[in-house]
Amino acid sequence: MTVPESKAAVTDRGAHLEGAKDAVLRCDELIAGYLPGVNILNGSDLYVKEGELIGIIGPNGAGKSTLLKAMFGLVTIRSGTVLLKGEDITNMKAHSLVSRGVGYVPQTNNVFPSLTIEENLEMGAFQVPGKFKERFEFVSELFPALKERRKQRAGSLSGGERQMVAMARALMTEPSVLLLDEPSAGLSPKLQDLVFIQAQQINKAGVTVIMVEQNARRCLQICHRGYVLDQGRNAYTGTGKQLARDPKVIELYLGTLAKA
Amino acid sequence: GGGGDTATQTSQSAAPSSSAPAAASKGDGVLTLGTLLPQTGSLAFLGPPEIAGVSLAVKEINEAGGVLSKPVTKIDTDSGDTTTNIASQSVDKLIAQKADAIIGAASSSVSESVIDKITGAGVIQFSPANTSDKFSTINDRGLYFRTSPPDKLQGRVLGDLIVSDGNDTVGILAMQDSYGTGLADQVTKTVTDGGAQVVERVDYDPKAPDFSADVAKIKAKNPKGIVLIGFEETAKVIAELVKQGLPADEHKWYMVDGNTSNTNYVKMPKGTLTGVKGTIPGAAAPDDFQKKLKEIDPKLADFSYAPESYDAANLLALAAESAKSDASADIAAKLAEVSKGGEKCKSFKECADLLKAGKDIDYDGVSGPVEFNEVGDPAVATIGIYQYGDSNKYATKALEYRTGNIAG
Amino acid sequence: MNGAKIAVTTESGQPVKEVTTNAQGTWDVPVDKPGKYKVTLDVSTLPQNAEVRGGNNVRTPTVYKGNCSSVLFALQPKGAPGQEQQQDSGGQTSMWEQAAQLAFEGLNLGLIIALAALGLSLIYGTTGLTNFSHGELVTLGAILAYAFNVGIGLHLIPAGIIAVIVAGVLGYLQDRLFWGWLRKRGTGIIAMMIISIGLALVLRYAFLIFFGGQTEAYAQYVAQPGIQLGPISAAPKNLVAMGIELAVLIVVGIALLRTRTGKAARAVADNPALAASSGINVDRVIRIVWTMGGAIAALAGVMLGLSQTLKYTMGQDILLLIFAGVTLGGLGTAFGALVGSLVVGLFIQVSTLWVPPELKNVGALAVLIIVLLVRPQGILGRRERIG
Amino acid sequence: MDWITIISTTLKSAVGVETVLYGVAAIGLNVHFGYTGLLNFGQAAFMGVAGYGLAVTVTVMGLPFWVGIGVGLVAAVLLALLMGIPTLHLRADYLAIVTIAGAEIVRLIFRSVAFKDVFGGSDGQRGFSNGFYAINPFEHFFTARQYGFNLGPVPLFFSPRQTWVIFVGWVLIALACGVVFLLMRSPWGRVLKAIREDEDAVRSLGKSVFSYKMQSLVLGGVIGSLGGFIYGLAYASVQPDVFGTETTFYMYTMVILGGAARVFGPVIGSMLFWVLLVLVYGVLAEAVGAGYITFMDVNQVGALRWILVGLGLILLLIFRPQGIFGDKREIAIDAR
Amino acid sequence: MHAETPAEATTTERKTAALAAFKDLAHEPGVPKPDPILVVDNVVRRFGGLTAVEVGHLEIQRGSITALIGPNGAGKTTFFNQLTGFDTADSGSWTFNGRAMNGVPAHKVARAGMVRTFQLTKALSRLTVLENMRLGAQRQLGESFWRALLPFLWSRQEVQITMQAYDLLTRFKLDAKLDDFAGSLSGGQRKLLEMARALMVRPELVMLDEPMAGVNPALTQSLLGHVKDLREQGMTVLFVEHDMDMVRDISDWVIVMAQGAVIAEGPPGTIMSDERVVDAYLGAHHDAPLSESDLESQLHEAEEALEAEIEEETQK
Ligand SMILES: Nc1ncnc2c1ncn2[C@@H]1O[C@H](COP(=O)(O)OP(=O)(O)OP(=O)(O)O)[C@@H](O)[C@H]1O
Ligand SMILES: Nc1ncnc2c1ncn2[C@@H]1O[C@H](COP(=O)(O)OP(=O)(O)OP(=O)(O)O)[C@@H](O)[C@H]1O
Ligand SMILES: [Mg+2]
Ligand SMILES: [Mg+2]
Repeated sequence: MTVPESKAAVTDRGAHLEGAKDAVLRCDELIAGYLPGVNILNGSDLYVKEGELIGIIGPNGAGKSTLLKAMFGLVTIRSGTVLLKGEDITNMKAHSLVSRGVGYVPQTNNVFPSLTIEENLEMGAFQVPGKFKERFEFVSELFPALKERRKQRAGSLSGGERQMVAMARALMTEPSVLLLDEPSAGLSPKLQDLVFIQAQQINKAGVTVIMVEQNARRCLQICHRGYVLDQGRNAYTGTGKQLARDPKVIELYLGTLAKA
Repeated sequence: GGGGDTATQTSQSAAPSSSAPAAASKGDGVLTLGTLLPQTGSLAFLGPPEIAGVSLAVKEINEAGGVLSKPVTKIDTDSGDTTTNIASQSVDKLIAQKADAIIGAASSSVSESVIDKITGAGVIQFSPANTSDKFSTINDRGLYFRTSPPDKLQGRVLGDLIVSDGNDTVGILAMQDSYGTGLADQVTKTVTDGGAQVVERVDYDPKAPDFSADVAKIKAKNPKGIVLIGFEETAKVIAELVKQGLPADEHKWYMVDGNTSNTNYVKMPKGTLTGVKGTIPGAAAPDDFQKKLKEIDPKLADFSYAPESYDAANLLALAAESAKSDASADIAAKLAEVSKGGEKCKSFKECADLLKAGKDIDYDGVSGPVEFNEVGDPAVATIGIYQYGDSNKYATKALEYRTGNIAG
Repeated sequence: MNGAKIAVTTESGQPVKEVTTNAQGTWDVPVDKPGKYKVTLDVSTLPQNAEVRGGNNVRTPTVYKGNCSSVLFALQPKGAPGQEQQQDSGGQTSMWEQAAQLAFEGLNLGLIIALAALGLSLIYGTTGLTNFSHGELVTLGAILAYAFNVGIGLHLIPAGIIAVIVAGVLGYLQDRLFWGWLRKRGTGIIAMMIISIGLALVLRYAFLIFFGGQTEAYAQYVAQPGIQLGPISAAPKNLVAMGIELAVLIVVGIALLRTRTGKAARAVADNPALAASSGINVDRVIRIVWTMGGAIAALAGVMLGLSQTLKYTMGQDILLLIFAGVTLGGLGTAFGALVGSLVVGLFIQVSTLWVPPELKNVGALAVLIIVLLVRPQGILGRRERIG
Repeated sequence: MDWITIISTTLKSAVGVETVLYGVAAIGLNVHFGYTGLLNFGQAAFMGVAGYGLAVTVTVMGLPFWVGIGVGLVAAVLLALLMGIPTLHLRADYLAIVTIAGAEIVRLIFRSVAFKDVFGGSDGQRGFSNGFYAINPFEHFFTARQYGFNLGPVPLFFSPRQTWVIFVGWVLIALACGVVFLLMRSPWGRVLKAIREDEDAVRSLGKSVFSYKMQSLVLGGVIGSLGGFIYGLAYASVQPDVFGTETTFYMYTMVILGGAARVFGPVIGSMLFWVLLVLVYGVLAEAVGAGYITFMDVNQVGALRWILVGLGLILLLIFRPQGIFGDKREIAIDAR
Repeated sequence: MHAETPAEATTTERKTAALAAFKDLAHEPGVPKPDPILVVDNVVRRFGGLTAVEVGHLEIQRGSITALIGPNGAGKTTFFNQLTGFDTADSGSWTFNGRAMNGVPAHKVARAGMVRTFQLTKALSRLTVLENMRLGAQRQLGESFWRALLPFLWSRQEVQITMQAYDLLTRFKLDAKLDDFAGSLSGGQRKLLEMARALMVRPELVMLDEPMAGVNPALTQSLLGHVKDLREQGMTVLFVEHDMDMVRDISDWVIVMAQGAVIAEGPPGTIMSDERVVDAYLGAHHDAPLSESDLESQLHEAEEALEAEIEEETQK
């Protein structure tokens, strides 16, 4: 097989340092893990500029979710730094990040099962209770199913419905940086579209978005830049387009199914 | 001692059958008393007076020159209660430290759980508080004794008192353990024989958070006389009786040695206990003795079983003195002898002097005349009947004393 | 009763003596030997209008050496209604009155359990900790109030209030210094459960050292006489206490459901990581819960001490009932704890209509088992969805 | 201070009767809780019915010792079925309260006045151990008056009766550990462990969760009942309050101290627990007795012992939350 | 492309057989199949006022791969729960292989050969990945209490099971995680384990609830080959999935659910152009597979937007 020209770059620190100069959020050489002695992240670098939409893709178990959790203070960082608008937020508690305008949608366990949908969303607006009404109207427009069921306990919702609640919960605060961990998983195609469009629109409205996706092709379609993570390290970086066309990336991470 | 064998017999038979650590049966010249009393657990409130009783006795003994011319040593251990199972460990410790006799335990069930171990090691077990009738028949190699209040006699005296006060209907609230049920059985029998009727008997769990249902059962039968058998939880029962409208001025209350207290009810409104009668074993008003105990342990508030513990230590010391040996078997053989049949004496010093003079003695203790029968139980006792006044304290002068053979 | 003839014989029928009662209706027979005797009242010598209650005019007392033995013939007016009705008249209570009284007592006990259970449920809910030292927090409240009341001499009401506040502060400190630190270290909940057993031991025996093993009562409201309310006799202190308990329970319950902090507490209970992601300060919420839990447990202790007495094991003794209440109502729901505890309290008391009081907990526990068989998720609990 | 006694009693307690009887019952609990995830808070009741089964058969019915053992075992199995059939469908935390309740009911019935003729009320029953000591080889076969050795100046001796109980106890522990070891590395044990993690997943793979839980409950109950026998035989008596919830709590402590779901965890846990208990008390009591500690009197020593034991437990679990044998990785997974 | 498995080439007979079976069927809900393995009648499940499932008649063809699609909350998972005994239906009956299965407890359903996976994964956290897999095997001798005590009775079977597990794990790219606790797997890895474990049962009918949600596309692709392989081995596959590429690629027949009821059935091509399905489910963008040019233009848009923004920024 002949390899066509590849524009996606294998990660190189120089480029990272260059690009990260005026980043809103940047991670440098993060090392983190769950079990003592086992590092899941082995020095990942990442930066995102104001108003950018970043996609992170990679195989299962690569550490994508761990990277987001580490940035968000849910996994202890063993070494490396995270800077938010120049402020060192390494290992800062999640709730203080929320007050600094960071929002996060986890991949699993992303709703409060014993709270009703409405209460779930209320928790989303915990730090800005005054805005609850307004934001609630906003997310109910996105996901009309939620408004109908506002009194239903989230624990009894279907997988997709939970995903909607999770997404809506994060949108309650109008964050300036939004971390999304597989927001489209489990959603019907129609809603997947909606999620991607929404992510794009939120982004257009000035929110910086970092999105982990297994729906990699679509993610790369809409993102400005993408990272491919493998075994806790950045394997490739580049613009979405570069990555989506890179044969190596295609073979290892994207598959050919959708094109077939 | 039980199983029908006398103490003397056992002193010979004990040695071969039990292969205890050698030291315990040989004697080392120093009388070592171990206590196995509740420092913790559900009977923890009984521990301090009992321990103080033993301490007082040991102090007096040593002031009087000790036993076999050596001071008596005392080792205190915790018996806990049955839920914690630590008594057995304490016994191990005492045996390892060559105790000649172990004073304890307070609870019949704890005693049951360790009697095999103690007597199996050839050591005397001497309980100041066990009332379960099982110990009379238990196979104890002749090494088990007790000075505990004789509930048969007390029950009889109390029952008779109730009948002669003209209570034709009687309700009994008894704590549910061998002390409570034993006394309640005896009271029931005497009262029924005397022609009155026990209309309700409630055995309650002393650990229960409240006793309202128990009292409600009594209330439903509205008896003239109410017998309260138990320990300090009686305060709760009394509060409940007052609350549910069964006060002492309308119903006659009777109490027993476990709960006839001068400290437990003082916070109640004046007159709550006016006229209430209680029975306490022992021929003397407990005042003086209590004062001496307070010198040992100023924090003492309750004095249950202190006299019995005190007597137990004294008797053991006297028996050792009389046997001229501190070996468990020798002491056991003499215990019955020093308790009866001879010149009466009331304190260790007095008795020891008599012994030195070569006289036969009969120790009469604070808890009563204590005369051991062949199974190591007290055979004779004196019961004093006391009455409460307006201040919720009983007059230290008894209304009357009744002395009798426990067996009848 | 003057002039009634009484014959005393030995057990085998040998006559000993016959006597006639004196003006007070008493008599005396000296006997020379201990043993069983037979005492017969000659019914024909009784006044016209009297008879022996129960009809039996023979008594067989046993006389022991050196003791006298009393015999009693209770008389009643002749032609008085039979034995059965006798029982009902004369101040005795009917089954229904008894049931009403017991139900009242059940509520009284149930509300105290509910208070303690609420604290336990809150802490379990937010931290997942099965806190076996909760009983000791109840005792702590009671003993603190005792210290202020008897030790310092304050009236019980201010003493109780101060005790609750102090216990709240101690609850806060407990989390701040101990449990929070453990959570930060990543100690698992099973390990924490055992740690709570250890803590229970430490606290309980510290109480034993400082408070002693005996039972005590507060300086006020001891043995307060009851007032009659219909079929129920209740001490005024019980009524006031029940009012306070109910008010606290309802206020806290509603606060949990309605207030922001309450909802946050439930959110933390569900998923602490997600709660943090939503901007909730998880540690702060847990600390509030511990403060509340400690204070409410202390209140339960004060109320228990007021209604009963104080002892260093008082909390431990009701711990099982607290757990029963919490589970019966449905784990982690505040109102569940209330309902469950009331059911437990009621059944403990009311079941004594049928079972002996020594087994009253058996009745309540059996009900608990039966309820859980019918509703495995507890009375107010909800089933989780599968899949 | 009498260090020799302290060391001797402590060392003896490490292998003594209490260690054995709690250890074996804790092995049973480990089957329930450690391996199957059944929060059984009624393990003491299994000991109780076994002890009482033996006691009542021998003393009340006058049947031979071995029949008593049989009755005790059957009683334990029956209790397992009785507790299990209704409760094994419940969620774990509910199972806990139901087993506590069941065990309390059993205990309260044992100690009730109503059944005093059968169970002996609060003092329990005694006089059923003769059959056991009649076959004591240490008394009848060998002639030594005590068994053990001197460790330097420290004597470590047991009487023939104790030796017999301890010997039988450790044989039973070895057997129980052997059975658990074999079972837990078999597919049968795998199903139990899977049930601990997620019942629904196990169901979806075609295993009858109820049946396995029941087997586990019976097995652990029967092993627990051995502890009841040892108790009854060692003390030649049974008392109802021994078989209370507290006993179960201590067994949990042992299981977790040693490491849950580890074959030897409960045994080591039990040793540790009793050594802690005895050592602390020995040192304290001697220190107070010898006047080294003056700020407290003898009445408080018992209490202080428990305080220190409690502290010991706390510290052990803080610094080794997985227990002695436990796997740190497992703990990391279920930490919230 | 090269990624297609060799199985495709050699064993297409089953596929053709399945396709043949579906060829002449009417494209309407509840249509009878020539050789149904599962027949469902009038299954209803309500939660309070909400009717989550109300399926009139439905048949699943033996030896086929059938997809079950529908909007979120349509009742697909609930439907699975009813069929597999994890929840009790309010009414209805269904037969599996001619055997009535309503009221049968979950483990018996699985033993009868009908195995399901869970949408929200149920990893047995403190068991290793390998143990998770071994657990799935059926008729294990060592699962009986008494035989478990005698290892020689079951150790050989254990070896076989382990081989089988290795095999599957390698395919599912979990072989490196063999001895790790399942609780430490990532979200996607759990999905994979869930499916692999179900396959250990060697069921006749395997019901997968969103098996590929969260799984890396490259891996999905290689797993699809495996799913097709299952059909070749004679298994029937019923799966719920929102990934239309996958549905299109492997399913022989598609069933559409909405608001608890089956609203359409048919071959993938037809169904995906069905107007109602597009309306309720697929949405506008999904009417056709993304072509190279589509991709191109979308990327273009994105790039332009980005450039515009950067420009904006620089202007500021
Ligand atoms: N236990 C329950 N209580 C109340 N409502 C429930 C319960 N379980 C499911 N539901 C509701 O039933 C509907 C069907 O749920 P189900 O999980 O079957 O949907 P689904 O088709 O699997 O959706 P998804 O594609 O999002 O997984 C949903 O609206 C859900 O909210
Ligand atoms: N709680 C945990 N404890 C221990 N290890 C974990 C934990 N969570 C994840 N891991 C390990 O960390 C690695 C990375 O996990 P992570 O969830 O970050 O992967 P991911 O890239 O998000 O994968 P996916 O696409 O499947 O979600 C995995 O190998 C997993 O085994
Ligand atoms: Mg992930
Ligand atoms: Mg679903």
